[in-house]
Amino acid sequence: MAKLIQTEEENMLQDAARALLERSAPVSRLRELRDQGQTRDDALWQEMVAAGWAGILVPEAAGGVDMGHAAAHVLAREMGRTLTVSPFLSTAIIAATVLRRCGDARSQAALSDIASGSRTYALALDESAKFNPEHIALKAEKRGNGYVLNGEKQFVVDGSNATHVMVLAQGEDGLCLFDLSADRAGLTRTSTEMIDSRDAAQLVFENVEVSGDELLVADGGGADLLRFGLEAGQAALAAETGGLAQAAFEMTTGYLKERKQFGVPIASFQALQHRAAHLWCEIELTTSAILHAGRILDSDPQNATLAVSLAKARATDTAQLAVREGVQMHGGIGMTDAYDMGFYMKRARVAAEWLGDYGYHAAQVARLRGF
Amino acid sequence: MAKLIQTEEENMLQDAARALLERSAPVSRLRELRDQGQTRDDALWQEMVAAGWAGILVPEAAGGVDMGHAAAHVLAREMGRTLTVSPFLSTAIIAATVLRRCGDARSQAALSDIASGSRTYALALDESAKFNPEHIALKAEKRGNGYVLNGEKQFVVDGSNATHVMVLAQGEDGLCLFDLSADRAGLTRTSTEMIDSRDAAQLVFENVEVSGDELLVADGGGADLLRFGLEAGQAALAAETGGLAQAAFEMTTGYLKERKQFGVPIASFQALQHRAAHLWCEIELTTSAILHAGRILDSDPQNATLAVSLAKARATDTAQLAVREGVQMHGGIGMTDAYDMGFYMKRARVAAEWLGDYGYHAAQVARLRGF
Amino acid sequence: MTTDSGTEFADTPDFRKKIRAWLEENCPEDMRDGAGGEGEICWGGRNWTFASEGQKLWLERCAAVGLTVPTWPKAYGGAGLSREQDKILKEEMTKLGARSPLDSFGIWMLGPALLKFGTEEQKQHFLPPIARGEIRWCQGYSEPGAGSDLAGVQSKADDKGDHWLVNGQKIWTSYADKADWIFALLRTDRDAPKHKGISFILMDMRSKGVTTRPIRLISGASPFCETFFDDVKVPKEQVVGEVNRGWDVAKYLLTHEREMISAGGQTMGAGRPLGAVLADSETGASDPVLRADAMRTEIDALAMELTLERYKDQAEGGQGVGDASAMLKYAGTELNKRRLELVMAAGGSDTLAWEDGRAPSWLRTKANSIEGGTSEVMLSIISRRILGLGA
Amino acid sequence: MTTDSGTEFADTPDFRKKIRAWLEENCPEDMRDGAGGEGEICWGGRNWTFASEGQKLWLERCAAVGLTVPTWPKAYGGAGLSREQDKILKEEMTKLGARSPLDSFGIWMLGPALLKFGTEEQKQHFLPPIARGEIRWCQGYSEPGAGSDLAGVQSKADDKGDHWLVNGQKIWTSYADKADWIFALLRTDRDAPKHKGISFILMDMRSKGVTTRPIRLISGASPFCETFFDDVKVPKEQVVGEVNRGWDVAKYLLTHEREMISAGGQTMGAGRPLGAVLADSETGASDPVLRADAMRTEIDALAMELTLERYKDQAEGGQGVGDASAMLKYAGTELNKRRLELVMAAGGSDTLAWEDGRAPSWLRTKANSIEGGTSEVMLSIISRRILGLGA
Repeated sequence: MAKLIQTEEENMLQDAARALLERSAPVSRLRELRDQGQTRDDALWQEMVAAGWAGILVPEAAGGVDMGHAAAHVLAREMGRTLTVSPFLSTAIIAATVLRRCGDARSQAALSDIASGSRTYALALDESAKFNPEHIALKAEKRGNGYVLNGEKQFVVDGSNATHVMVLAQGEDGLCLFDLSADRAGLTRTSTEMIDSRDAAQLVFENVEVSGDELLVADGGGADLLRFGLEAGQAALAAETGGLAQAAFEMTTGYLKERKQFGVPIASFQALQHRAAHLWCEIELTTSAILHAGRILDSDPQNATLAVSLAKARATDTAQLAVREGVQMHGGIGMTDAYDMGFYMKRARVAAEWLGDYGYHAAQVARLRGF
Repeated sequence: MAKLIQTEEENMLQDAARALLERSAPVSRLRELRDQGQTRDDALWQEMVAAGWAGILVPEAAGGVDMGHAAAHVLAREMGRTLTVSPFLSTAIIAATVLRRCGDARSQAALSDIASGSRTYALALDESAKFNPEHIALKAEKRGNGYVLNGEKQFVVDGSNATHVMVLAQGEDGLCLFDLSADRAGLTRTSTEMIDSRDAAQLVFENVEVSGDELLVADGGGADLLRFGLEAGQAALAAETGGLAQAAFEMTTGYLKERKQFGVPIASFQALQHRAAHLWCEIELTTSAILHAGRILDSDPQNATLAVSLAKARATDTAQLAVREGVQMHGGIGMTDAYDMGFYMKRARVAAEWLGDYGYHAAQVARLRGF
Repeated sequence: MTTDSGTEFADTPDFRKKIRAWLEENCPEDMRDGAGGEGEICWGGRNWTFASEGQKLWLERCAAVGLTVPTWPKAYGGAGLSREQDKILKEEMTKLGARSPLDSFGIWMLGPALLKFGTEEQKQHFLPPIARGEIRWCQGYSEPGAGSDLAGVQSKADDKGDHWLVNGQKIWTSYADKADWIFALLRTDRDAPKHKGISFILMDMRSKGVTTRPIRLISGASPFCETFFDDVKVPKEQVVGEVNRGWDVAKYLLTHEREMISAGGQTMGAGRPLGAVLADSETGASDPVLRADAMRTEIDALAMELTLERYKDQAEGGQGVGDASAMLKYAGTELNKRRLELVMAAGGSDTLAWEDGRAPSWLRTKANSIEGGTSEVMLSIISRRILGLGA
Repeated sequence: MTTDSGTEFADTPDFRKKIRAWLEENCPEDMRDGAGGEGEICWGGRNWTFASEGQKLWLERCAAVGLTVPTWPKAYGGAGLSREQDKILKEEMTKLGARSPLDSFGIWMLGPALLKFGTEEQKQHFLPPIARGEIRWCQGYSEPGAGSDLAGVQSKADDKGDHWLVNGQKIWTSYADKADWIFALLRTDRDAPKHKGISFILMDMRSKGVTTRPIRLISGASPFCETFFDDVKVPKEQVVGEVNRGWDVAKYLLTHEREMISAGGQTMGAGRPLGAVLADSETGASDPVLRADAMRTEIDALAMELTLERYKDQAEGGQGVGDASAMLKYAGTELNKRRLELVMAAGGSDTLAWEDGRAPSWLRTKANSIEGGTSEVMLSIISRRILGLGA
């Protein structure tokens, strides 16, 4: 397997990504969007599209740059650092991974649309407050050559802004996955005001008619297909969350060096030093898990579950520690809305729940390690 | 309910106990016993008997001082401070509580023997590596007016030294509890070399014949009777463990003040200060739980389970933290056998397992708090 | 003094019976709902608008017999109750579901300070209006540059002969935008060592040169403000205690505040039992991570409750709690943070919408271990003053 | 130089094939059991008694071709392998289950120090006997009064013109009672700042005035000793590096040691998978506390393994690890402690008998975060040198 250090190519990608995001999507941009009641930044997305990010997992034949998951994680991490608002994860990672696996002409076209920026996706999966892909009630009934969908989805990240929705449903032969445009009769999308100021929606399907070729796999392979998409998403989300943790940590150590109390910089207090050092160790450990998940997804995606759950669990935990310590070590100013740390704390909480929380992924790890 | 502060009487008892134990049972005495391969200290026990400790829960009519559980906890805590080796918990707490509940003439006589020091007990309960009073396989079969016992017990604390054994068995109508002298035909006791240098044994019962009046309750009330004994024992063990934690903590802060590194006392390092302060807070919280358990056992023993499990869980956890921090903050010297901290660490581990570990008692608390 | 109120509690032998009867007779029906949320509090003050006729009546009736400040001396508007009687009063009010007639920083903070450090004149002048809910106070301690270093106060009061001239800025002044008066720590001697040049000064918020600006928190709108003083003239007699000895007053109140915050934190935390929180959660029963966290938190919360009880018993027994209040503050607030983390995790994505209401509570707890002395300051107090560790 | 060994690995292009063949041919059957316990180690030295003919043969055969110290230059008894080749060698040995032919502080610690700081003469003189397993070394750093303050060395070497006169006491000298020589930090200038007056000195343990006493640990007998120097005469040329610059050598070795200990801690920890530990436990499946702890520990252990791999990759890629080795030491040893706590809890009362064997391992891990630099020292190194925090 490839080494657990970034390649030269990945380093260059990182530099380019950081430059673009610091210019076009700093945390102040998130604040601006929030204050305007916006949850989308179309100009930014088009800039990402132009930089090839939308097509990071799209084959060159479909207009993508096809750089693989580890490279995508480099981007995700940088986005986590600045709390970037974009449909990158839902669209360029999850939807692209699923569509690529399908491999048919319709999916090829969808991939082209992703790479060109004319199509964005949301994954409609959760039906209750906790991630649980094995209990899906939304019903897909066969009618003629097509299907009729009935049911509800919640916590659909990017759900009110996306042009397309990938919907997990219970068919007669098990789980199936549909790919449909969001402007469908019978589909109501209600956006949720989320604490991290991003887009999420509740979706209600009332006799939504879909055609047969909007079903992504025909013969009960929905669960398998979903797994690839989910694991790609979970790993990228881990990378994003890792970037978030790193940035919150840097903001905190920066503050420790600058802030004075009792006549000295608070960085000189050993109790804070040791806590910061411990947090840094946690971040190092998590970084390894994230790098590893990227390598495995690129080299052996059939067996990536352990690596992915490990990365997601570690990233979730580390980020929560980073933002908790971040607020506490900043003291009062960290609690003010005028300071950015709160945005990190809120995003970390949302990231913790999305696509499975610590407990979910810990259980996956335990199962795969024989207990 | 009585207040959560020690009464004047309890304070006096504490002073007397500390004086006796510092004189006759300091940690150096445990070391001496260990080096001599001894697990009993008969002279010390007779001194305790003379001080009325063996009869702390025995009615005055049977020669006891009948001071109640909270007072017994004062003694137990002091014993924990010096890691005293004695059959106090098994005999004066668990057996005495059970016998007192029975209330018949035979039990009265047994209580007299306890108070006078002519009888000591061990509780034979565990049959596997984890405390589980609800899964008892040792069989009690009726034969004539008596019973025949067959089965094995392990981790019987004080099991090879006690003159008597209280045995939990599975009878035809459920759990039953026997009280028999240990020199019984068919009963083999094999002592275990325990890490904390105290007495524990494996007991094998092979067609052990017991008479009908050695059964403590006749009609399936064994579980109830046992519960009283166990809860009394668990609470006293919590008190002992709390004393252990306190002593380990004091030893550690003493060392922090005395030991110099880099030219200053290590007590001046803020990271250690904060960890010590945190540990002190944990000890304070645990102290409250222990005091409370004593008060409840004296005032409302029918409803003591929550209070007792709370105390045992907290004491277990706090003591483990205290000895871990104790060894670490002492550095190398804490790891040497020549220093006492290791004895505290070992006793804390044994106390953690005996009569139910943290997980067991945490589950009890959760159950009683509705989850 | 008390005969004119028509009732006499403090010296009554059969106190519980009397107080119960009085409450039954006087507490308006709509003040018996047991509510104690931020929105139901009666803060009083010049600009106070009563939420209902009942709220107004309840305040007036209580004030008339000294029950807005039950333990204060009758001479200053209290009922002169003993601790024991006060406890009984609280118990009976809880039984009836009676709301607190009046809450204020004047009652919690300034009152105790004046009772201990004030002149007889100050007590006569300032305490009764607090007891009657006529004047609402706020607290001006923290400054942007100071943080945990409370004694690092830079806002100054210069002695101009017949008045103080006050300039500077305070932060985290709760309800400064709604208060009538402020009690503040101000530097009155810039050459003295930092603890020795501070005075505890009272100011009318209507004074020329006082402005306030609310602070938005990560959890949303908050009662906190920034408060600015720009050449504010303050009469010389409005100093509590000696000039340049304001730190003594502040220290006394800090200990007092810690005990209150920790008790408050506990009440906040109490909210719904964790069992119910978990039972509602889809994974609460099956996820060992969540379940183990909940068990630990529940155990620690119970131990915390018992410790509050024990410390109260100690205080009543005449053994003061003193610096150990730092423990209540530290353990109570850290526990409360864990509790709300658990509420969020158990509630899953439902909690991520603002309108759900759990997220603001969760975010707000993060300030618990900062305000009123950070957890780090508490640990330092414990290690130095209780454990004797230090350089 | 190498033709006389009859084999030539270092320059061989098809290295894996050749090394596999050599191992197949030369490794005695009883050295192929994959064992690596403390009891199976071949330490070598003057008084070494081989456990079997196989052990003796295996050492001799490896030494003959430089494979006891594969990466050392051929000139000093090594095989001159590259890191990459060494990795392949280790992989092939693991495949075959081949034991390490020789382990020693000479190989791990002194060798690297001499290779970097030694004179040509010292290298020629000291390295080959280490490679051949003829001389066993021990390390004399710690002192009773010094602890984490390694540079606070008090044991002294006084310059007596033609020799050093050494007096003082070392502690935690592993296997000092079995070693032939010791490398020690000794104070050679008492007036210089404490880091500037220390020298790295080599001594024959047979010298007059050297005595040792084993230390019993809380976990039982241990390889650690106290070592006393009482007017020991040491030849002047037995200093490594410059006089009074011994701290440079020590620092170099400390980083080196940390990486090894953390890697070792990991291996120790690896033992039985936690899954198996839990599966054996009666309550492992049902107790959420135990289960959640095990999950966390397993997750952290996997992340630790990957981090070791990542750091190795970094080192090979030419990016050094440097101070980050403090992280490996800290995280690795703390993890190992948690792991063994879990083994004890899962095993219940069975683990409480000495003869069970789990308790000594558990107790022994408590030293992991003390020896080779405490966790506190590691955290300080990280915060100062990596994070740039500090006064």
